[in-house]
Parts: sequence; C-alpha cells; structure tokens
Amino acid sequence: MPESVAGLVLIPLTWAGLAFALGPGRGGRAALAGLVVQGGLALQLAMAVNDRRSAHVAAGGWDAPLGIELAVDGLSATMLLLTQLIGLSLVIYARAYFGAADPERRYFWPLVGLLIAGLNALFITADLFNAYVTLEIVGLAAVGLVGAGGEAQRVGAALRYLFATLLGSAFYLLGVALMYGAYGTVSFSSLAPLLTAEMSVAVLMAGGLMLAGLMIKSALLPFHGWLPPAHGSASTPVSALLSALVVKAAFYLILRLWLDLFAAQAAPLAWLPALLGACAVLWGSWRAITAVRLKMLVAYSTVAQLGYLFLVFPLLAGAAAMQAVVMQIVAHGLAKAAMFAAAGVLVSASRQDRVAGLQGMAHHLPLTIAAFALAGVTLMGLPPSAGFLAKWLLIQSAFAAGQWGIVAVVLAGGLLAAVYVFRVLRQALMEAPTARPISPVPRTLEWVAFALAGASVLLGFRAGDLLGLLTPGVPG
Amino acid sequence: MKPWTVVVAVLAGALALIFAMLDLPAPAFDLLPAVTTHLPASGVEHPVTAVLLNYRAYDTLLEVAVLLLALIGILALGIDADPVAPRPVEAMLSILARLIVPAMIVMAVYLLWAGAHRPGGAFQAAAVLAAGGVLLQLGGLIASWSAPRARLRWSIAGGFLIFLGVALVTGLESTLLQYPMPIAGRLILLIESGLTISLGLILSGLFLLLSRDRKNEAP
Amino acid sequence: MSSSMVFAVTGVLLFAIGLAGMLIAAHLLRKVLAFNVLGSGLFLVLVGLPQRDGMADPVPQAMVLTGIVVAVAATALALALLRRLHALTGATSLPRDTDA
Amino acid sequence: MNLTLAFDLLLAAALLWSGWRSLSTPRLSRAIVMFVSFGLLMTLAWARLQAPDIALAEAAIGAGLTGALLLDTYGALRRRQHQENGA
Repeated sequence: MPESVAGLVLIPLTWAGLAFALGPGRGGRAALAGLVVQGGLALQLAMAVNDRRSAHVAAGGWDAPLGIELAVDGLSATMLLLTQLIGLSLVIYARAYFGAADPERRYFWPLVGLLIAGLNALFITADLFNAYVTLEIVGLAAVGLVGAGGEAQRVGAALRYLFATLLGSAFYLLGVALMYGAYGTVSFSSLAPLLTAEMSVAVLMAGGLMLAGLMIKSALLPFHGWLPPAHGSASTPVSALLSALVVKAAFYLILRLWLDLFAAQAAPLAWLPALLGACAVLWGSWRAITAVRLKMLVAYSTVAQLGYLFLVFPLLAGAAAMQAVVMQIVAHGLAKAAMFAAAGVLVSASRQDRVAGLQGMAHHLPLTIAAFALAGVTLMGLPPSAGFLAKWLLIQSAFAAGQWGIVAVVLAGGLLAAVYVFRVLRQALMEAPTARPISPVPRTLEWVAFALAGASVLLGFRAGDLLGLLTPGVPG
Repeated sequence: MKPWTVVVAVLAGALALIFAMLDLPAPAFDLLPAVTTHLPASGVEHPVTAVLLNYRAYDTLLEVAVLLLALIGILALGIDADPVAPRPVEAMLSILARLIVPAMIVMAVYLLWAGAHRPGGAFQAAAVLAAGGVLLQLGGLIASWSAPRARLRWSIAGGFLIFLGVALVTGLESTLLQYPMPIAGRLILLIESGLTISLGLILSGLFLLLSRDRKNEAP
Repeated sequence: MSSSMVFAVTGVLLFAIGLAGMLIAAHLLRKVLAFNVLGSGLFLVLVGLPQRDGMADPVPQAMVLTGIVVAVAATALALALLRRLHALTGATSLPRDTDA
Repeated sequence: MNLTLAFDLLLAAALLWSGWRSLSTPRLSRAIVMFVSFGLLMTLAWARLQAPDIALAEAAIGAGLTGALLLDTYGALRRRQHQENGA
C-alpha cells in the first residue's frame, strides 16, 4: 500500500500547484478529480488496515532514525477517510457557492489543495519534525483561506489566527528540539521504546511544551479566543473546512503523542485536558446560546464540541474511550460541515447573518432547515445519530471509570446544544412578519448540506464498520 | 494579564527549562555516523545537503509547499488594493544595486553548484537571489509585482512541480523519494536548480508583492 | 559548558524574550519582531542542544535551514495582513473580539 | 576561562541585549534597525556553532530580507498615516 500513502499527499500537492500555475480561479475540476482519486486511495488504505496489511513507508528508502517514516493505522485511516469525504463534499459546495467574480475564489483551489495535502500528511506521519512541517502547512493554508478576499473583519480574524497558530507551532517545535536534544531522534518508532524508561525533567517539559502548543492550535479553552472570529467571518466553505477538519488535526496529534509516546507519564495529568474540555463544553455552549450572528453561533458550538474530545483523556484505559473519541471526531466533522453549509445557504438567501433575521426561512428553504435540524440532532446526541453513539460510548466509559463529573458534563452539554439548535429552528419556523426578498440559492448547496447532515445521522447505523478499523482483525 | 506577571512567568519557565537542559544525559541515538556512512550513496558529499535533499527530502518538499503557501496567501489577500504613495528612490542604492547584484547572481550560481560538496545549496542560493531582488527594487531598477502573469506563475511553481514530479515517479516506481543510486547526484542537482529559481522568486516575491505602491500601479 | 550549550541557553532566553514580547506588545509590527526573536531562539536550541558534545550535527542544521525560510514566509504573510488591516481600518493592533 | 568561551559568552550577551532592545526600544524604526543588527549577530553565532550553511541563509534572510520587509512595512504605515492626516 505504499503508493496509496504517498499518493494521499502528492496528489493534492499536484493539483494545488497546477491550480496556482494555471491562474486565479482555475483548477476547480482538477480539485474534484483529485479528491475522487484520493477518496479511493483512502478507502483502499482503510481496507488494508482492516485486513491487517502493513501500510508503512520509509521515505527516501531510509529507515528511522535517519529517514522519515510514514505509517497508517486505524486512527489515521479514519481521519484520512473523513478528510477526503468532507473535502470532496465541500469542494462540490464551493464550486456552486463562489460566483465568478468573488475575490475569495481567486486563490481558493491552491489553498484548499495545500490544506488537504497538509492534513493528509499529518495523519500519516510518524516523525515529530515532519509533523511540525505539516502543522505549518495546515496553519498557513487555513490563515490564507480565512483572509482571502481581504475584507477588514476577515483580515483581523486572520491575523489573530496567524499569531495563535505561529505561537502554537513555536511551542511545539521547542518541544521537538528538546526531544531531539535528549534522544538524538524524532521518529516515533525510535522514541517509543526509549520513553518507557524513567524520563528526565527536560523530556517531561518537552512533552508539556508540545501539548501546550497543540492545545493552542486546537482552540481548547482558554486558548479558544482566535477560533470564533476566524470560523465566523471566513467564507462559508472555508468555515466548514476549518471547523470540521482543521482544529481536529492538532487534536489528532495530541492523541497520537499521548498514546504512542507519553502514555506512562501522561496518565496522572489526564485530569487537566479533561477539566479544560469540560469548561469548553459549558462555556462554548453558553456563548452559542447567546450569539447574535448565526455563523458565530455555529463557531462557538465548535468550541463546545471540541471540548468533548478532551474529556476522553482520563478514560483512555478502557477500550470504549478510543471508540468514543473517534466517533465524536467523525460525527462532529460531518455535522459541523453540514451546519456551516446550511448556515451559508441561510446567510446568502436572507442577505444577513443574524439569528433573529431568520424568520420564515423554513418556508422558503425547507431542505436547508432540515439539514440544519439533522446536524443539530447529531450535535445534541439524539439517537440514532453518530453523535448519540459517541456520547453514549463516552458516558459508558465514564461510568466504568467512576468519573461522574464527565457523565454530568456530557449530559449538560447535550441539553445546552439543544437550546442553541432550537433557538435557530424556532426563528426559522416562525412566520416572517413582513414578506422579505429572498435571494435565489443554487440547489447544489442545499443538497450538499443535507447529504452531510444525513450522513452524520445515518452513520449511527453503520458504526460497527468504522469502529472495527480501530481493532483490526476482530469482526466488528 | 499585567505585563510584569507575563515577564516573571515566562522567565521562570525559561530558567526551569535551562536547568533541565543542563543535566540532560547523552542522547541514545547519534545520527552523525549514519549520515556519514550513507553519504557515498546519497549522491552528494556535503552532509547538510544530503539530509536536506536525500535523507529528509520529504520534509524539504513540504517546506517548499509552505513557502509557496505564504506567497499564495498574500496574493489571495489582494495586497494591491489601495497602494500608498511611492517611496523616493535613493540614488546611492541604485548605484549599489548595479554594482552588487551581478556579483550576487554569480554567488548564487556558485552556491548552488558548491552545495554538493561544501556549504551551500538551493536554499542559500535562493536567499542570496532574493536579497538581490530586494536591492534591485530598492534601487528602482525593477518594479514591484501586482499579480504575477502566466510565465512568472509557472516559474514560481516550476521548481516545486519538478520536485513533486520526482516524488511521484519514485513513489510509483519504488519508494517515495528514493533516488536510484547511479543518478542520485544528477537528480539532486536537477531538483536544486529548480528550487533555486522557484525559491528565489518566491522569496523576492514576498517583498515585491508587499512593496507595491502607487508608482507601480497599472495605468 | 561547551560553546554549543552557551548558545542553547541563550536560545531559551531569546525564546522567552520573544514570547513575552508577543504576549505584551500591542503594535502588530512589534509582535512580528517578537516572533522573529522567538524563532531565532528556537533555532539556537534546535542546533545547539544536540551539539553539546562539540560535534556538528547536520540533521538539525538542515531542519533550521528550512525553518529560517519558513519563518520569513510567515513574517511576510503577517506583514501583508497587517498592511491590509491598516489600509482598511487604520488600526495597528488586533481588533477587539466582537460577536455582533 | 579560555578565549573562545569568553568570546561565546560575549556574543551570547550581545544577542540577548540586541534581542531585548529590538522589542523594548520605544521608537519602532530604531527597534527594527536593532533587529537587523540582531540578525547579523545571529550570523556570527551560527558560524560559532559550526553551521556555515545556516550562517549564509541567516545573513541573506534573517538580516537582509526580513529587515527589508519590516522597514518597508514601517515606511508604508507611516506614509499612509501622513496621507490620511494630510487629506
């Protein structure tokens, strides 16, 4: 499977490079074709992992510790599948969303291609420094996408985001520098056996620095300040990509380091990310409930939903915890992409972005409101959605570990999510006091939103196949 | 947060880190012997170039993508809206640029060629070229960029695409970026030549895009 | 203490100075300056610490070489954003976080 | 204490001082000039760390290109301020 592993990075790099060389606005079709192929490769890799075939590449033919190793396991295969699926959906969405004259469209394709290449590269790497490079790609591409078009609010948000992501990378790289200084290697496979023994203080500090940097990048409370303006003011396809995928990239790396390298030493500290995660669930939900603008509501909901991911750290001893976190990543990825896609339709159609201005939209855009509602079902965690499954697995493992606080936070978070989702639906279902002009919106946009939302609910029925990837060989 | 609390907290962290660093034992791995042993198979004789373009060439490929990304990010922003009044050109700089830039180009070519055996290579050559580009603009000898035209875009992307092409071919044939031994040296020189041009253009482009003012506006 | 270790320690202190600068400074140009000081410190640690036995190590040197180029790219992007912000709003510091 | 270590300590002190001053100097234009000299000192440090490759790149980029970008941006901000004050 080595060709598929390399292809998932090289193909998006190629279409991004070509799209740039072809000129502003060009390259949408290449992106679509590339993503279809990438989707096939990701599926192939997932099947290979399921059959326990090795998917391992020593780049340049040099084994670690001299060279860079790439490896795919169940967790990375799931992330790769999710990335290609959401990427493909949002590329279809973006092709219909941007008008020919929109300034955001001029360099959209090269930026998206590089973003997806960076995400894929992060999910396959088994090297601390290589992971840093992929984080830089993801970070700068995301900032470029937020700032694209150059409108004042976006530029401010992009700057705030840029400084946050650079600071995060700097902390992470300082940690990597200490690791290299301590062990003389940055490869996961060479480091793992060394880290079981007693660690020196410098290595523990390296772990702390990397964790802090990645927490900034994944917008965990109290480092979340950059996220809502960036996700709330970017153009809609960008908001969806960032909320569904980009913030999870940093979380993925935290999980990877925690599990593969620092498992023994990190366990006593697990309460810290969990506590911050719990605060994020409550605070993010509260801000979503009180948000004035629709896209800010959805962005704060991302802060809250990311919090759930961090609740899992004290529970990692049980097998269900990994299943819960993967389910939550996938469920939220699909639902949040759907919710932003639907929000984009509502904003374009009503030509304003306040929640209070949505009255009567259910009458004009029933499909979009249905998509928003279905995505909401997943975020609230109602059965039979994938979100329900994620929260159910989380509560189950919290019960098993006797972590009652986590159970309470998950339940409270679900109720708060219901409040902000129904806030939007209630407005949309109300009769508009006066007939307002509604701009026509391409049907493609509505259908993409609906398809993503539907997937986030229906995945609940096929969860076994996905979770089987985490324990290859055992029939799911 | 008060500035002084920030300073105290940051300094305390730095001191703790320094003390931790000072009693670090010797590392478990020493890559230097491995770097040296495989040097004859790497296609170049200079260890840093071997790491950059062979042992960890995959990193380098992605770093070039980061650079391209910064340039695209600036273009996507539409930097050229509402340029400011031009900065006056200083005659001294103009003379200086005429004198130094040809030497800088020669130096860049030398660095590119020397990189196989001794300090030098694509990144340093491109850095020198970029500094030359800045001097030319400051001296008023070349104009800033507004939006790069097709030929410039292909030159910017070219080195990246060549590198990517090598990665694709090796990825399909054998292993990602594993150069067949007899032509490893030539492949590295090809990649480095492409990168020198692309990186030189990107790095000067960062300045040439930002320094656009009213003087350079198209009529 | 070897000379490499002297520079590794200097690097940590420069990182700290730059970090404090990034957190405290309001003017965006100063934040960019601070980021570059922080980055230089980081690179000194990356090269200096592994060379504490006195032997040059080409692996971190290659990493820093690309790192310097990436730092200037990030700097340019930050400056482009800051110039655009200044052109549109006249501000030289980050806008307040507003929801409405 | 031997001579090279004394030189290294002196260089380290100069780096710290210029790094500090390039952030704390009240006038922004001076701060940027301070930063350029910081970049030149970094070049020396790389030479001392047996890293001539990095020293070359640092001289051209750290001191040269970054300095030019910062100074040009500073100039553009000032000129725009003048324009708006004049108008």
